[in-house]
Amino acid sequence: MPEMTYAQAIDHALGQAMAEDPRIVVFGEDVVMLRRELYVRFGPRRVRQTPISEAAFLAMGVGAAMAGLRPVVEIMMVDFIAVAFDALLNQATKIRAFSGGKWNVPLVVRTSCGGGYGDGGQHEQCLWGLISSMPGVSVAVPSNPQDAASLMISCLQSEDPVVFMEHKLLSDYWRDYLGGGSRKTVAFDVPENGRIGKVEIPVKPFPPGKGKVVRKGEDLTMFSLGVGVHRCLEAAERLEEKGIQAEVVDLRWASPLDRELITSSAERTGRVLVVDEDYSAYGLSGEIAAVLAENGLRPAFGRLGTEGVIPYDVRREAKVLPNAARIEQAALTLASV
Amino acid sequence: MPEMTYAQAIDHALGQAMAEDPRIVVFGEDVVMLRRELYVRFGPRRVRQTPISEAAFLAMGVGAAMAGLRPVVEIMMVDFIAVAFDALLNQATKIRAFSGGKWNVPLVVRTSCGGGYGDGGQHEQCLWGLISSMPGVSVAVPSNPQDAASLMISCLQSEDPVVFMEHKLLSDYWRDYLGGGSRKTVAFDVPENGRIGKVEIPVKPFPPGKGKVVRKGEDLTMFSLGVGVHRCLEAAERLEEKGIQAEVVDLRWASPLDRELITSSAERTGRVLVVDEDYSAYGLSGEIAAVLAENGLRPAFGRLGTEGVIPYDVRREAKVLPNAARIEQAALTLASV
Amino acid sequence: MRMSAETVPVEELYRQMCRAREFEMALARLWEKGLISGEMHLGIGEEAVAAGVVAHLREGDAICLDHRSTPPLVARGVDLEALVLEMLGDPEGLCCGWGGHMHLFSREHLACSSGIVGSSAPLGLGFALASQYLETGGVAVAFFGEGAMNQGMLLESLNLAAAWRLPLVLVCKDNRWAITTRSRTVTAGNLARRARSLGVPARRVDGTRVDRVWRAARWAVERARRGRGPSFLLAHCPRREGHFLGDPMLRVYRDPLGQVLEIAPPLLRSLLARPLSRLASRVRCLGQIGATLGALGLELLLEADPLERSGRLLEPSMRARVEEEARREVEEKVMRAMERRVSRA
Amino acid sequence: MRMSAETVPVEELYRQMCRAREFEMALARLWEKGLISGEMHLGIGEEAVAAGVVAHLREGDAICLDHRSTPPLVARGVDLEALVLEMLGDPEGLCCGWGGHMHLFSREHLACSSGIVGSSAPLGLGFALASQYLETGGVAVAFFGEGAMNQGMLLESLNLAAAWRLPLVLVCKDNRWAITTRSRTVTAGNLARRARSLGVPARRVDGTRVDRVWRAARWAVERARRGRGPSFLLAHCPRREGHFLGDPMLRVYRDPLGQVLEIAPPLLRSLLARPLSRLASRVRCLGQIGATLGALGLELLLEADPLERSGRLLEPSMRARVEEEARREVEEKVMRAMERRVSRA
Ligand SMILES: Cc1ncc(C[n+]2csc(CCOP(=O)(O)OP(=O)(O)O)c2C)c(N)n1
Ligand SMILES: Cc1ncc(C[n+]2csc(CCOP(=O)(O)OP(=O)(O)O)c2C)c(N)n1
Ligand SMILES: [Mg+2]
Ligand SMILES: [Mg+2]
Repeated sequence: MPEMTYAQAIDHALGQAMAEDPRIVVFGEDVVMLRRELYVRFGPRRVRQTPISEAAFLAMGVGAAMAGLRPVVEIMMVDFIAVAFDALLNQATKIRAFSGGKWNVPLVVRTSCGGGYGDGGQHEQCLWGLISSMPGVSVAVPSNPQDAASLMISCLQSEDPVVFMEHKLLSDYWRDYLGGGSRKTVAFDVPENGRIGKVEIPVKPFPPGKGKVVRKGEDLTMFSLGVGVHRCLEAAERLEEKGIQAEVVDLRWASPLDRELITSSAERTGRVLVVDEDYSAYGLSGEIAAVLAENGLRPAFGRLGTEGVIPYDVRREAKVLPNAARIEQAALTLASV
Repeated sequence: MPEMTYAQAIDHALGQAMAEDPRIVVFGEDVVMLRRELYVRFGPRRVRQTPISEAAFLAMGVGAAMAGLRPVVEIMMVDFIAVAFDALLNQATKIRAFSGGKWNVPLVVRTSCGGGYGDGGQHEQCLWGLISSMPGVSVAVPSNPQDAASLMISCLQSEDPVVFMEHKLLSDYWRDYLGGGSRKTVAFDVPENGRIGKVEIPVKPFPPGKGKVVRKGEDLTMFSLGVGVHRCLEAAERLEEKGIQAEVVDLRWASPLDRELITSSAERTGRVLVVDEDYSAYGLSGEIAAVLAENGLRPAFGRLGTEGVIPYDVRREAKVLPNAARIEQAALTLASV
Repeated sequence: MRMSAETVPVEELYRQMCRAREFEMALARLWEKGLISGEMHLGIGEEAVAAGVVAHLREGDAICLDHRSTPPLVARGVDLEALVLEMLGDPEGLCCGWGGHMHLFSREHLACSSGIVGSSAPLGLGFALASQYLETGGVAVAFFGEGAMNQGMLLESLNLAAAWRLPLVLVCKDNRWAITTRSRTVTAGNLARRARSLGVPARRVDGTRVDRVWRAARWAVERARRGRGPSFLLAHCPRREGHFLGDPMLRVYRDPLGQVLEIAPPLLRSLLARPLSRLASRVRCLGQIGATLGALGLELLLEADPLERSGRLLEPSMRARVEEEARREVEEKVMRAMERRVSRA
Repeated sequence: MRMSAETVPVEELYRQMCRAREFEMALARLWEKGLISGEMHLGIGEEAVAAGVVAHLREGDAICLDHRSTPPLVARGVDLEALVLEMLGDPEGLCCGWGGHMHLFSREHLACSSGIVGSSAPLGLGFALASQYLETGGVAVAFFGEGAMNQGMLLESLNLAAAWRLPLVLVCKDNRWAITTRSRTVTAGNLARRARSLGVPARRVDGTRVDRVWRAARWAVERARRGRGPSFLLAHCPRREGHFLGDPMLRVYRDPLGQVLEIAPPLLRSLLARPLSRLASRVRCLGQIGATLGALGLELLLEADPLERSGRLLEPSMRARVEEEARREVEEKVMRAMERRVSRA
């Protein structure tokens, strides 16, 4: 099992799949440079650079998928999907139903998300809640290299639209591009196990919608995604020192949610804390609360998310995004219930 | 108190406000005909027809609001907001924060929503959940003429972006346009008290984010919005015959939610049923569940929403959208807990 | 590029036009009876454009349609019974009753549609890309109205099709109206030039003359098939049944008294709303509304019916035969569909 | 329309250019020191465009900016200390540390910006609409890059501005690049013609010559002020500091060895990935990447610095004085901002 960075793992999985399946094509802005290794390996027909026309080229992905290709369409940052939202909301996710189940759209939207590097509120959003509120789309949010590789394969095998979200803080080239790498004067709070790790080769898919218990515990369960998982693990360590055993669940998919894992873990620990880098309201924490409640579970419940616009100032940003200290605090409050 | 239809009430309130405040301008597609009474009264400078360029003209609304106007921008159906989503997600709702609180965007987005007339899955969505998942925007969803008029005034007085959603099934001209009025051969299931009613004049605003108990009961609470409120009331009548006293809450605003009313009513009845014409997942029902849970309330909980794409076939459509029979059934199940 | 008239398959083209017309008139009747729900947009007036373009397509070619999708689907050979049943919301319909008239999909014909104005063009890019990539020699055709030419994703698509040299034919059906809006009042410049400036060669054509449409489309489709990239056809055609069935503006002509009694009183109230300032301006606005209605009425009177104009290309007896055959075929199919529906209900 | 050179306020224009340049160089140093976070896009190379356009604005005029917003803000007279403090994320910054370099807002100057490519144009429509409606005689200016000219909302905005005759000046800063993409490879047709076809009169101008920009902008702003509607300026200018600070493509030139050692091995692996088919094609792709880097390098070498070119319009001693004054002013402001920051930290 070779060691790879998070970004290498994704492109490795993509390369593996492209070598096997000639229907896979990749397009988006700047992909010749961003995916230069795939470009050199697979050529200009399969890795193609677009104009800054997200609305047109995301819908082009929908059409191409209907026509039999397996497009991987890159939206550089998930924030920008707003200009192309129609392709997801009214086309990609509707066509299986509209055609009476006769036509499907195997489209992978690859995008980056998340903050922690000081870009401010228009470039650091997560939006997995917003996207998951549409029926008909799956949303994968890997938190480490192995998951990133395997979830990419899962996405490429999906017969329906999926959004694959790469967390910028875990991806070396994004950290580098977005104001990091060329200077030694900034340091980001990058979770080591998210940044780099062993990846099994050949990469195998993980089942869609399945999360994973990444830390066992009896006193409360933390549910999270992406970088949040690492923040939870950090908090769990601290809580352990205080005699609290926190379970940490990496949901891996914002949609479909792993209802079984959510209910079974919550039932066991009796306390639930949702840690969500995305906006709190109308999001992951709400959906988890509803899943618990409609299954008749009544754990103590708390949630930590991003409230409102993410500030530019890195000091305030660090306080606004869920961090280990805030998680610890929230968990202590919950544990005392 | 004159009697008005739902649509008359909205335009009456808008006309009242336009007469008082010259900063209010209205634009969107076909507004010369759709708002012809306002057009004749206030002229072509204040009621202006746009090209089919939602992305540009919704963002134009943002700029105009920043420049001191009070634009009411019409997006014909909320489904179409997908092509203009950036103006909401990355501009309107961000600018107060981005400017350090120094600049605000008093923008009213007026749009229609909802189904029940057989137009199918791309034109009957509600999407109040999706929109409420963005911080920084309020969402008003009136269920009757008085509320429609008063909430329109509240929206026009807001210093920040609001989305005003007019339910098509309650609006006579929409019912007429969308395949109804000119033929006597179709009948829609239109709630009478939503369609027409008395309106206090001059119209006064209702406080933002405040819902209303529209029917008292002790056995369970139904929370809903728009047409759903009437479906709940219908179900509540039937439940009464079976000895169950259902409370019905018209939330009026999808955002901000009336947390106080939600918690106080749920605490009293101990059973909660969310009835939501919008998609179930990652929506209103989840947010309510989270509000309850984080307040330490553990009522029995159920939800009824739209699962997946709305079918074209009116018979299936009627089953998919929450109706009195489904609500009654769900309430009975809850009541037996 | 000009070819002699003989090569135009006029009979076949006219047959497709008649089939589309008969079919949509049947739909209108079903709609009036309340058997079809929702907004029903007919393509009556667009038959020559549909027939003239679709005639050049072969297996593996794709069509992406807007809210007036019936005529191209009929011309493309989609089963009429399945279409009727779909309109009725029947589980045996083309889309099992899930799509309805704004969302008709036939995978077998690579035909899709969408009610979001402008979206047919970027969806067409996708089919064109697949043809280019798989080297099938296939082309994609996107149909849309002149109102859609102001929708961003459509403008983006013109550029992208040109930049990538995609085999896409963009067909703009210019009926001058977008619902109640006269498109020229909100559209700057001219649409053919607009397409050219985005790198797409363009031709204008009289969309009521099927022979002309056919020739222009041959140019466009052949270009695409030979790998020479996208092209744009601007076809003028009338909007004979208003925006949708039951169009309130059309009703003013068809039921003047009823409509005026309904529309006029509130307008009068507006005219006289207090404070009674700016009366002159108000009168002007009222006049504007009248002028818009007037323009619509005038066009209804003056604009040619493509069936009339294109029918003249055939000699009368043949024309009558073609019309009769189309009428019978459609009648039969609709009848059979209704029977299937009833027998299962 | 041509005016004699004397009327161009060259000294003032050059002063604004120098202020912008000095200011951004100071920002670059702060960024290198790690005091400014995130992606920092400088407008170095765009100073003549900023100065030449903004010089025509007066109170009540609005500017809508993209991700390279500093030069126009400096030229517009926004307080430099507040700007520095904002970049540092300070509560006393222009936006209290909430906006940062991609989201700079000054209500007092009716200045806004956005990091979403293309959004400055439709925001500009709104300010222009307000001016038109309130009859203030104000105009709005939207700045954006040539890459943004493929974004749907911007194309829509051109049409809408023309259709409504809004007092909007659209300034396209054509630096030929969009991040790592050579814009001409993804853009069809020509941009001035594109604007014209959407109803907006257009002029091209050498964006390194502030006098020419000033003249073209006078035409555009005057048109708008007189109610004659929108106009489009296509100003060519160089991108001297790459896409953003620390641009990896630029680093190839500035630190060739380090970068090649980092980039080359994985590319080599791709070149030789099994199965080893299509080697020739792979070599060609590698060459393509090299060619893109080469084009960037060549432009860096060959393209004129607008300060160089515009500075020649002044006589040397005056030029030196202006430069010195700008340098001092900026140095002082930055210093004072740093002191304020430190004293409160
Ligand atoms: C994005 C979007 N905006 C608005 C609408 C509402 N709408 C439906 S058809 C139509 C007019 C379209 O005009 P045109 O493209 O000229 O087609 P026509 O109806 O004239 O055939 C409009 C505005 C829509 N369906 N989608
Ligand atoms: C809608 C959107 N898509 C993509 C991006 C990412 N992005 C930021 S700047 C940029 C290039 C813009 O090119 P251009 O408009 O020419 O401006 P320049 O950077 O050359 O000044 C891109 C693609 C974005 N910010 N917004
Ligand atoms: Mg039209
Ligand atoms: Mg550029």
